[in-house]
Amino acid sequence: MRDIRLLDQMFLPGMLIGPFTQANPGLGGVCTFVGEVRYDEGVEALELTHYEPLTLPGMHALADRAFERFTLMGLLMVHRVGQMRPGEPIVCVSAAALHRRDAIDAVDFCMDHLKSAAWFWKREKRGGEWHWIEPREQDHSDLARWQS
Amino acid sequence: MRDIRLLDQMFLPGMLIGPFTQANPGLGGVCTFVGEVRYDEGVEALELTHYEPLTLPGMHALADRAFERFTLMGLLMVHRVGQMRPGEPIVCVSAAALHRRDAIDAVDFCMDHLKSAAWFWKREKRGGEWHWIEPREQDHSDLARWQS
Amino acid sequence: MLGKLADLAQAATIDLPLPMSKPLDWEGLKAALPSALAEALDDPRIRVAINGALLPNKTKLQAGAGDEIALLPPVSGG
Amino acid sequence: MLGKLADLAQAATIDLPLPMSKPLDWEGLKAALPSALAEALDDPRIRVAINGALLPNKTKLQAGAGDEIALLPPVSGG
Repeated sequence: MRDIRLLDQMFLPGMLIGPFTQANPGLGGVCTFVGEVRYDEGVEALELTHYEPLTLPGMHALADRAFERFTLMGLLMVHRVGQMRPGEPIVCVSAAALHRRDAIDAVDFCMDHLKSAAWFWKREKRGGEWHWIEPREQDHSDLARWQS
Repeated sequence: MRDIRLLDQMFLPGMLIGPFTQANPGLGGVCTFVGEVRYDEGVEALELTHYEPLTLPGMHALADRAFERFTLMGLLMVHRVGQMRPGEPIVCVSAAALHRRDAIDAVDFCMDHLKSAAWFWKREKRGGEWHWIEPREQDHSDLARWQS
Repeated sequence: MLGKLADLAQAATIDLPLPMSKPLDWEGLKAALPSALAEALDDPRIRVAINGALLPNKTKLQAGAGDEIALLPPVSGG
Repeated sequence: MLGKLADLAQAATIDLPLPMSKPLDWEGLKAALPSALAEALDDPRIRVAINGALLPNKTKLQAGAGDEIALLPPVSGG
């Protein structure tokens, strides 16, 4: 079961994960990561811009690589775009597998790639003004973990 | 927020994870692993025995180590004991943190230790007869990953 | 224009009036854009896509009328 | 007795009638148990706890009346 989506509206991860788990009967384990917009000092809102012709195909290509690399029964990858407020979910990745190692590593792999290599541009609103967010060094070192 | 439990009745992970996430406002990410009893060929039921005076204190000690090792806001660790049928959840570990690496690694760490070093004895019912399950080699190599 | 480049251009999209006679190349594109934006484009981290397809080498750009050129700064990730 | 050892003992718990005069040691424990179980206990992977506390060295066991001795085979994990 494979479910890859870009959403421009607020979503509730619990509403996705229940049906996803049900859709993979016989699984041994399911690992889920949900990222939320942090309440960073002074941040009023976050906006994610994407470039439709690249972003969604890029997420599908990432899912393809996860299915090749890990033994998975299902993969859910949902990402918000548009404006979000602190506390709102921004990403939800869930992987179902017979064995926990595949499920956990697939989520780790997808998150590292979504955070550093996916076609999203992020800006924050502070004091009423928007500021672009540069890529973080940590994201690149996270990605390098998968290059073997 | 720390919630460590042994349960002798069926539980629904979704009923735990929602309140757990709510109980850690300001989190950046929450990672959750749910393990279910697999539909292995011919397995009718699984039984987990524990030794109360060691098992729950052991889970608390593991939680202590996770809080020492990772920067966590919250940790949920719930484990079933008693008889379970295929498809039922057996374990749920959820970690909330400011950063995804801590949340994901803490879940990975707790699962590896629960699977190989926690005070549980497991047997399976096949063809009406119970059979004890020996520790798996994979579990020990998983554990060795954390020994640095 | 995505991300920061949209601010430099003061717009998310720009229509370039092109002569139909020859395709638009990299130098032609820069000449047609606001100078602040054109200068930024030489940053090797900036990628270019035509009609949704990334160019392996942006300086080999060849675009015709109706093509969508996307100027992509480094991603900040999800 | 936990896990497989409960099967060898054919019981989860056994009450040992002890003389109150001296504590039960490791050899005394084995002598008091069914022989199939006693033989299994020398496996170095088998740990022993008294009243919920693991013994660093089971052969140094000293138990009195009312103490709960737990015989713990290797865990199969959760």
